[in-house]
Amino acid sequence: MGVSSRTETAIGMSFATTFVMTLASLLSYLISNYILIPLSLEYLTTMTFILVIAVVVQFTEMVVHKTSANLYRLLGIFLPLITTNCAVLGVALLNIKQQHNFFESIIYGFGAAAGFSLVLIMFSAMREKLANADVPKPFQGPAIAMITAGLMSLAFMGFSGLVKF
Amino acid sequence: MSIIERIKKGHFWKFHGGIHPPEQKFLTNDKPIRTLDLPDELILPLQQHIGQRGELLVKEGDKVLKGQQLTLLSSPMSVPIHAPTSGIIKAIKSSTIAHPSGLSDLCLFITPDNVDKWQERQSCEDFYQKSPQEIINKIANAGIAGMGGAGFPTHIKISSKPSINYLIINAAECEPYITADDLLIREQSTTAIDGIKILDYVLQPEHILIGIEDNKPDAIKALKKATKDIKKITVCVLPTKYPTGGEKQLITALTGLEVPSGQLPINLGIIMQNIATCFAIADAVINDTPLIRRVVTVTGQALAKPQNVWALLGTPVNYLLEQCGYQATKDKNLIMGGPMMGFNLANDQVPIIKTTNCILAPSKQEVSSENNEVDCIRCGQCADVCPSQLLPQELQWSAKAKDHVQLQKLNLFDCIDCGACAYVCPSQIPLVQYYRIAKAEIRQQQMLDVQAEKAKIRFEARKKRLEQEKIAREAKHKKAAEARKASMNKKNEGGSSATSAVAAALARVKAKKASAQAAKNNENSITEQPTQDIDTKSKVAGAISRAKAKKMALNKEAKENNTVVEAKVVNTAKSNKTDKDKDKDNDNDNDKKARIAAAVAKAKQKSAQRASSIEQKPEIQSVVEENTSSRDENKKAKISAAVAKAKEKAKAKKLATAEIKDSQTSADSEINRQEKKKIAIAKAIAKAKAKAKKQQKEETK
Amino acid sequence: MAFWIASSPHNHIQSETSALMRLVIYATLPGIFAQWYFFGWGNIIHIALASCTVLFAEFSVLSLRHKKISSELFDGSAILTAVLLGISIPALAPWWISVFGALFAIVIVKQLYGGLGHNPFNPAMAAYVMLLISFPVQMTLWQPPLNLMSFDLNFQNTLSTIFTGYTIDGFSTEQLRVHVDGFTMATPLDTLKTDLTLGLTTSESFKSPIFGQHFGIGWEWVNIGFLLGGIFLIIKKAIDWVTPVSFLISLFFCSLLAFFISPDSSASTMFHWFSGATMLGAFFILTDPVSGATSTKGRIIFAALAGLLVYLIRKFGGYPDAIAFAVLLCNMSAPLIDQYTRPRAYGHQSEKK
Amino acid sequence: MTTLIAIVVLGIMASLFGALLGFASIKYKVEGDPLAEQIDNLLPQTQCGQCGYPGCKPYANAVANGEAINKCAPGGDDTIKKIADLMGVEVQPLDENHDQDNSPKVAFIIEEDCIGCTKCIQACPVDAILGAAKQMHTIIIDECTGCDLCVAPCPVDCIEMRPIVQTTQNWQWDLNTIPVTQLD
Repeated sequence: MGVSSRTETAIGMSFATTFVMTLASLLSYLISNYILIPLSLEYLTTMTFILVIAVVVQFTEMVVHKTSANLYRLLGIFLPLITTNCAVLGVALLNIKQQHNFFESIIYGFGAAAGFSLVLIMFSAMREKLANADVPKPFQGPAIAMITAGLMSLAFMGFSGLVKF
Repeated sequence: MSIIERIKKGHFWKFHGGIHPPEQKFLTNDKPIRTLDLPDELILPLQQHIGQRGELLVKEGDKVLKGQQLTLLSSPMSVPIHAPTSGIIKAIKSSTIAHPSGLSDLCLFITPDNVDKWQERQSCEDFYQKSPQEIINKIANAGIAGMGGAGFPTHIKISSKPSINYLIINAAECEPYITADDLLIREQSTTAIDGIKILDYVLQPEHILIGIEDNKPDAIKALKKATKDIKKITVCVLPTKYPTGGEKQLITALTGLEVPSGQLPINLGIIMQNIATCFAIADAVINDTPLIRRVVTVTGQALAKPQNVWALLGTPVNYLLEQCGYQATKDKNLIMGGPMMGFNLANDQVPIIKTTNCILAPSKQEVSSENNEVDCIRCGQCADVCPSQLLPQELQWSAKAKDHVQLQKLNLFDCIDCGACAYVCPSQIPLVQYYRIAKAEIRQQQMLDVQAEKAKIRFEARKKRLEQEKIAREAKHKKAAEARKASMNKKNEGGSSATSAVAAALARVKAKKASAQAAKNNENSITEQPTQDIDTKSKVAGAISRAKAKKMALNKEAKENNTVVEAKVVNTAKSNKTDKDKDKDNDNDNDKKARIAAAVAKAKQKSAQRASSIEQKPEIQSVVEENTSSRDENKKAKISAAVAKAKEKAKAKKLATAEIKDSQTSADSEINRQEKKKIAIAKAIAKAKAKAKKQQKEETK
Repeated sequence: MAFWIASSPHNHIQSETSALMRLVIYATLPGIFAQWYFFGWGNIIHIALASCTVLFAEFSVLSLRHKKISSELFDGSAILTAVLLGISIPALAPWWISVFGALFAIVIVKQLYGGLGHNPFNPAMAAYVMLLISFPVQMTLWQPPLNLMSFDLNFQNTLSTIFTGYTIDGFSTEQLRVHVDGFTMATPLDTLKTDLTLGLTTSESFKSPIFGQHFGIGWEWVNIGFLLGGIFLIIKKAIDWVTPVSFLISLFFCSLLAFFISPDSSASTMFHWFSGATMLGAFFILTDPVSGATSTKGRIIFAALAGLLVYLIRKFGGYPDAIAFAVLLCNMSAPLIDQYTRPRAYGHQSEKK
Repeated sequence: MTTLIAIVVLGIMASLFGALLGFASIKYKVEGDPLAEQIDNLLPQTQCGQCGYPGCKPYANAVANGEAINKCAPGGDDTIKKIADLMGVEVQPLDENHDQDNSPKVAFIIEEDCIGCTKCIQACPVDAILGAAKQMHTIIIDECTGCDLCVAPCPVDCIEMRPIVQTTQNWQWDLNTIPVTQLD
């Protein structure tokens, strides 16, 4: 919602998220396979992953701040909030659950992030268009954006059953 | 060269988009150009073109001859105007001008004496005798500005001179209804071609292309006949499509080149002139006839006799309509220019100006006045017809949302206002209107940004200056305090009285003012730091006079007549000053001060003059005296002299008030130092205040 | 005496949006006729139902929003939505399907976004997708073509079925769908898909009576009807030829490619062209300018993407026909496509060349 | 035992990550705050001081440090909106204390009444008033920002703010004067 009102920020956010997700799935894979499992500390998985994700996000934030102050400002509070994006943790956990190997994990993380990015960017482009639309007063802003998101998910239902395995 | 080969073969390029509105040229293109009788009154707006208006040379009641120059070519971007006939200048006042806004501007009203007496003319049969510069000057003085629509001063266009590849003569006349150029070519092709020859001589282009649409067969024939002996000139017959006559579109159609955004055709080595302008050039150079008349298509189905006419500049539109048999309807719909890009007139007293090529009086059926705008359905037809390949509908969305950043990203400023998009729009959205508003808004925003930037710089310069001043002042204060202490001690011995204290305070104030003035000089030198030569000085002077002029403009409505006289005064004053400029280069500080004094005095004299113009002369003298006397003396002396002089003047009382007030401020700062003085000064202040109040009251009375 | 002041240009081509919309509606007639001929009255009843609903919905919303009711209500766009929806709904679907769909299309997909010109999604297709997902049973109540039916389905029977679920004689919708041979009917695409999952090859599947001599009895004629209407629109310059052509070519290549790779499990290209709602989508839905891409280049990409998606979903997806989904997905990407396909404006050097 | 291992492992990991972040924070340190500069660019630069700060730059600095964004009267709602966009905060209406019309104006000295006190010159933040002591002053219209700071100090009330006159040069196409139905 916050970053998807403009394509520019959405693209920035997408890159940040992709970076975080890929890196997080990589790290979590390593940690889980080389630290937790040997030490039979699987029950700590979720906790460790949260730690990993938080670190990666912080790191990303610093990098973004350094490399593109403008983007940093535009993303604002939403950059650290990637931490709470369930997709990130979900991907990391799913990686473990589905017993992906190292490369599968990375690709899985990257793929999920790419999908997220695509939707985010599309959504932002739509919202830019909507900004000029003559939306009734009570539905302006987030309301119509939510409706749009709903319609988008309708459309994505078309892909159901697409993956056979 | 492939381009020219291609042109010779008659293959041209296509520009994107374009439309084919009903031409309606048959209304007027079968009748010869009619010469009209003199109207009862001619209204000449001082500004008829892009740029600045010239300075007025005549005043009310003057008798002028036909062709007499009325305004001065004062700045490069100005174009003089000339009397279209002999007669008397009845009035100089503001009146509605030919501008889409329907606003008023300063106009000359000439009552013709029906003698139509020419001023002396020197016709020049062989212009090759003259130097190109002479010809350019001639064109400039003949008041020729582009006659196609925009009215860009011609002499500027042709005096920029890198190597010119193409001189393009625009005879496309793509707007519906208009046949003025068509008829002009048919009837005056020789003169028009002479004009092209003159341009050829001045510009030395490699090729000359005449772009004309194929819906004017007679004109094409005439042009071909007239140019068949001239190898350089190619008559290029283009398919009819609106807006072929647009500058950029014609260039693309003829040469395949595109004018880069934000640049002028000259950057591609191309110069374009309208065919009517060529005719005017020839008339000016060969016959010494300034631009005082033009062909105007008076057309539309609300007219009984639509026809092309030779209209003197300044002819009111209603006279033209009358002559062409206008049947007025209840809602008058008059369009100056063509139906695509012309604008509605707010009243029919508007005069014909240099850029007016058509007066359209359509019937209700021809031009629908209804507006059935509905929402855009993004059908994209506008994008298909846009000659600039923009996305009109996206522009429209952004314009409605006032998203200026996005508008600029979508290249709003490459829009040429041609109206093709609005023409085809099935939702009947007045797209051009939205763009115009958006453009104006963006332009204003940019102006404000520039202003803000300027203000910022000035503010920062001032801050810096104030800081420096403060340091200087502190130093001075220290010194003064010490001196005072010494003197105070003496006085204390003798026993102090209130009056002497005030006197001392006054003296101090004077000293302080002197230092302040000195600081002011410094400040001037700070603000205009590096080069303290005449240039900067004259800039200051220029700024003052500019400010004056602006202010006068503010006052204008009320005091139209005064303005002219005042302008003259400014001129004389200015010339005084320039004389002075010559003999003083050395003493910068003094010089500057003298100048400021002069400027201020000038202003004062003006205000005085407004009250009564009798005192004018002695005042000027006094100013001159003041300047000359002050020049050689040192600062302090000068100020005291000035003060003295000021005291002599009628406003002495007022000034005294101010002085006491000043003393009050300065005294304030010293209160805590001298306990004893305090009471006395406070008393003085109270007194002064009371006095000041009283005087103010009197003044307001 | 008043002086009329208006902004230039003062001339106008005098075309109107409503005329354009009317033209499009006329162009659907051949297809509707074919539908009527082969499948009976069902779709026409649905179109009528949907039209009434949209007019009512449009009227309510417009009056709520204090807009110009007369001009916007009859600009034809709402009716067009109703027609498109009515065409796509299975003929024997219950009445509330089309009513509900039409309400959804107008109120949520169109008017909530501000009405004509502002909706990012095609209302008819969004409504269709919504119906398909929410009421999969009712939305797959496809009947066999009339000549394959074991019952005589006249106007009254259809009407009764739509409103009550039973014919006048008391047969249920399920019974109606039963084929002469006793099979339950589905669309050709459905049949093919089911057969393929059952392990049959394409040629084996084509033996099923629904395919008739060519690709499916009735369906090919319906498609041809819409094709004719579409060509009429292109000739009238009401729609841009780029979109349908690009879409059909894209679909053609996708299916051709698949056909070459495995002819056994892929339908022929012509089958894809003339079955389902291909032609309707190509000429009437994708060309909807409001929810489509703007520039020519954008339209090519837009339609080609639609073609690809249609094929993917038809071939691999869980839904037999994919036009609606593909259209929505493309609608979604249209703004993005637009942003990256802006034509080079005059006097701006293209950066890529 | 396992608990101990868990604590140790987590501790090691945490310290490792901590070290990484610390390293990153040094390596990717960002100097300066460009925000104030950007805000300053959005302000109208009238230097009017109506916000309670001596000029636009100080206000920009203050906004960057958390001052309310709705104190710039000359900029009006447009400026507030821009700053809000920049800062990523909600748009607020103009501070009530400053509610006034912000149509463009310039100061104008009524020359008959001017006594040449130079008080306005001292007040002008952009040096747009020209004149010397006991000489009549005048405004350089091009430089005047319309801040009206010179009005108050004038002892004889000879300065007034006048709206900028509309001429063909600064005229804008206006939807209101031309009957164009606007749809929203």
